[in-house]
Amino acid sequence: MRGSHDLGGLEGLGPISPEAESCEPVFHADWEKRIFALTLAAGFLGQWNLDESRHARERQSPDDYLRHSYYENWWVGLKTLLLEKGLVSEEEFDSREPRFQASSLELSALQAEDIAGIILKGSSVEMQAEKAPGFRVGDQVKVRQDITTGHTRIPTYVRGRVGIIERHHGAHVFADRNALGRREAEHLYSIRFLSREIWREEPEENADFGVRVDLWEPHLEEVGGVARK
Amino acid sequence: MRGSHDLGGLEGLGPISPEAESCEPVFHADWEKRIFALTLAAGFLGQWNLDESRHARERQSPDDYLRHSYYENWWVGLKTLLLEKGLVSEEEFDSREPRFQASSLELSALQAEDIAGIILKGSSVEMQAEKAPGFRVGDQVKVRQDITTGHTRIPTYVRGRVGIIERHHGAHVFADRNALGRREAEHLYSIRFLSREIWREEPEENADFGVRVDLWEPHLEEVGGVARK
Amino acid sequence: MTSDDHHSHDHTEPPDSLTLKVKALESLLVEKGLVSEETLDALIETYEHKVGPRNGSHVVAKAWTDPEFKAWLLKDATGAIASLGFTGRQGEHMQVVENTDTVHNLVVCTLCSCYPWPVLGLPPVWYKSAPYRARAVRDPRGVLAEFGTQLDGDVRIEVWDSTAEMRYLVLPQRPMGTEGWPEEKLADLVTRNSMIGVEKISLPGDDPSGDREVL
Amino acid sequence: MTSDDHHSHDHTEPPDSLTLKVKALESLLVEKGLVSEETLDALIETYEHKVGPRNGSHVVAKAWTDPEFKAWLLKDATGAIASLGFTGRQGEHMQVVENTDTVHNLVVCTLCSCYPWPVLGLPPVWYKSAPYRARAVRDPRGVLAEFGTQLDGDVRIEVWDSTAEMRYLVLPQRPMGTEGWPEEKLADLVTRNSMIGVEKISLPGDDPSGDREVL
Repeated sequence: MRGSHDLGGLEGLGPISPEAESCEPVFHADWEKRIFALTLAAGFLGQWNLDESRHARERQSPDDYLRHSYYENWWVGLKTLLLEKGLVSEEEFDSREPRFQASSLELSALQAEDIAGIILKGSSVEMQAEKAPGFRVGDQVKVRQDITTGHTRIPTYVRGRVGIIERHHGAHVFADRNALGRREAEHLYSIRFLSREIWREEPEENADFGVRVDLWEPHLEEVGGVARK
Repeated sequence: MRGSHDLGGLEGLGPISPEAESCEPVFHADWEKRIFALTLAAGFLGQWNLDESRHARERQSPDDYLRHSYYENWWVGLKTLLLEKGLVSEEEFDSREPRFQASSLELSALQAEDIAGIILKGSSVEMQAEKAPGFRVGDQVKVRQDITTGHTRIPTYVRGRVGIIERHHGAHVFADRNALGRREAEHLYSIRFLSREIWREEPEENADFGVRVDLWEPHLEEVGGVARK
Repeated sequence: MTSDDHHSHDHTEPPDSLTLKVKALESLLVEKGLVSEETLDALIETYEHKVGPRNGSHVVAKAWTDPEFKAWLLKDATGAIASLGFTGRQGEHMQVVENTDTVHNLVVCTLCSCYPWPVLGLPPVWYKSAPYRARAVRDPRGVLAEFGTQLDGDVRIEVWDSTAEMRYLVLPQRPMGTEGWPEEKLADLVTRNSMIGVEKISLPGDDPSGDREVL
Repeated sequence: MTSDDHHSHDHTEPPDSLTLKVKALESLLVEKGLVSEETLDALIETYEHKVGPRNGSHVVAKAWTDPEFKAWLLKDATGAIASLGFTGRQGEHMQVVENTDTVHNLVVCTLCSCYPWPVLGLPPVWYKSAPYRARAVRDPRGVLAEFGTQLDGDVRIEVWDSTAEMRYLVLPQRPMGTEGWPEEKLADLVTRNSMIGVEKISLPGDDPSGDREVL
């Protein structure tokens, strides 16, 4: 999809203005804490995955996405998913009163004692791929230009660019299809691009830099042709 | 530049919700009329051209651009140019009192009696080009991927795409350089792209469509190579 | 998106402070001799009342009734339109694109709001809006549907994105059942939206959904 | 841009109504048995106080003092970091990238806010902000300058955009003058920002502008 979350190289945004590391709190308001924890806890219900969660934030109106603070965007994503997955109804949101119970959904809430075993353990997204990797370290690859309507992890700024595969990460869950609820493995690569290849401007002396992006095999094609399969 | 004015294909924006043609007024508020007229009249002073004016609107923060109404963006552009070109000082904006006179700038205001002769006559941007056109009608061309920091009239959605030249419009003022105050001629072409080439999705039956974009010769390269010169 | 998070994109009410700021700037520029009130008023009067889609309607009606003019219009729109007295800013380089039984044209400016002022006046809010600019080049059939316009499956859409100083005017199809109508009566039928390409022209009394062009 | 048109991007104060809405949703989800208050509190406690950049500092200090661990870390960061007990969400697949005299690494997530939680905790506001995400891949030297970080002309910047589930931790250069320091004392030197790559590590009392790494 083309959305305003895809920020690499966007201009006019002004200074970063970081808070000093020594003074910055983890959360800046109580509501941020609650949205953070609600999102994590609701995610545990297993009704959506991380890529669906990202897509739910990205799908909102581009000006809302840019105007909102970080946790406001989490709020939009959480609310969208709760509604779409039928965990909360519009009526419940409006009335703030429960109308149907989760028991009918056969879901159970994350318990505090599960945090160490679940959240602090994490869960790998590495999978067994049926196919052998189509590219090797050292291969030149070109990023596909396809702009599908769904979630994708190809940033616009590397589309059509040629880079070199530096590492094969193994096969990981393919985000673009995972966002559609399809858990499929694809080979994942770290690809290095030169800044002059991306931005096509002659760098000032010594000012060229490298950019690494992780992309899955369906994002890539051989230079001058289609992907090796 | 990568800015949020470059809207082709952006998703999540919701419905168009047009007002009915029979009911819609030309302006929706008095302040819109004044910004419109001020922008036209100030443009006549000759301190900037139309591409500089477009760039002044595009250079603002992407979320401001999307959040603002149309004439609010004109306001931002007008104010930016008045300040940058030294016609109005920050001090004058703040105090709302004139501090220096335009006579020192040797400028003269557009007069009402000039409207017919100037605004309603228009001024051509066609120029004599020194070089012969590098492409011919029927040529396949690829849109360059260069993302320079300045104003450009290449929409992101056709970057790297291949289309066919359908018409040579002659040589026109090249917008990308005109925005830098350099009035130079380049050959201008109408290029037709197929929707499946742009969006790389298989269209539903009969749903393919054509998109025409006008681009200047420096925007284009031969398919598989550099531009013919 | 959930309904209560979606703010209005109506966008016609600025902060009150902007109204005041615009007034202050106008006074400042007048005092500095850079603009004149009389000129500002005349510019507004020109584009609010004098230059508008009625001009385009005349161009279309003449093309429908005068084959020579139509041929000229399709070959050299700038010259043909100027011959009717319609010239000026944002209309210096015109091209007219003709709708037929197999092709439907749609005009947009994805980068800003380019629009043929001398024949259509200033663009409507929707033409300048982000949703129209974003979707016209991605999903033109969906855009047309929002205007109640249905095309037959074998009609190909051609979208014209005004990225340079060329300005595009759609020559809509003349409705059947208007044989022998005088030019002035035909001009009354021509809507602004049909000359942008989001609608087709129907006779009064026709199905306003536009899914049939004539009865 | 002109100053008074630029609205604040501070972005930490939502409309009051959102605070109320979040509370209402929390009550609703608790009543429906989908979340528990105790769990929410424990999650917040975990990421506010237990999991933070101190973990990463230990990883870095150990790598500085234990060559075998460093070799393991650069080869298999996930395993090496897990051996210190730092595992969990957003850290399942780790890669450590080492700064040297000729290479400086910088981590960003242009598409959202991917960040190695088990070693750095939750990301700071600036890391998640649009300006950082937009500029890190376009003008990394300008970004570093905003953090007061100057690199020698012959140091090449390598930017890591976290577009998949790989998470990146920068191994900063150990400051000179710290020979023989115990691991714990070294860990105190390691800042969060140095492990993202926007700063270098200097000894206390050094020039904080960072344009020389040590005196």
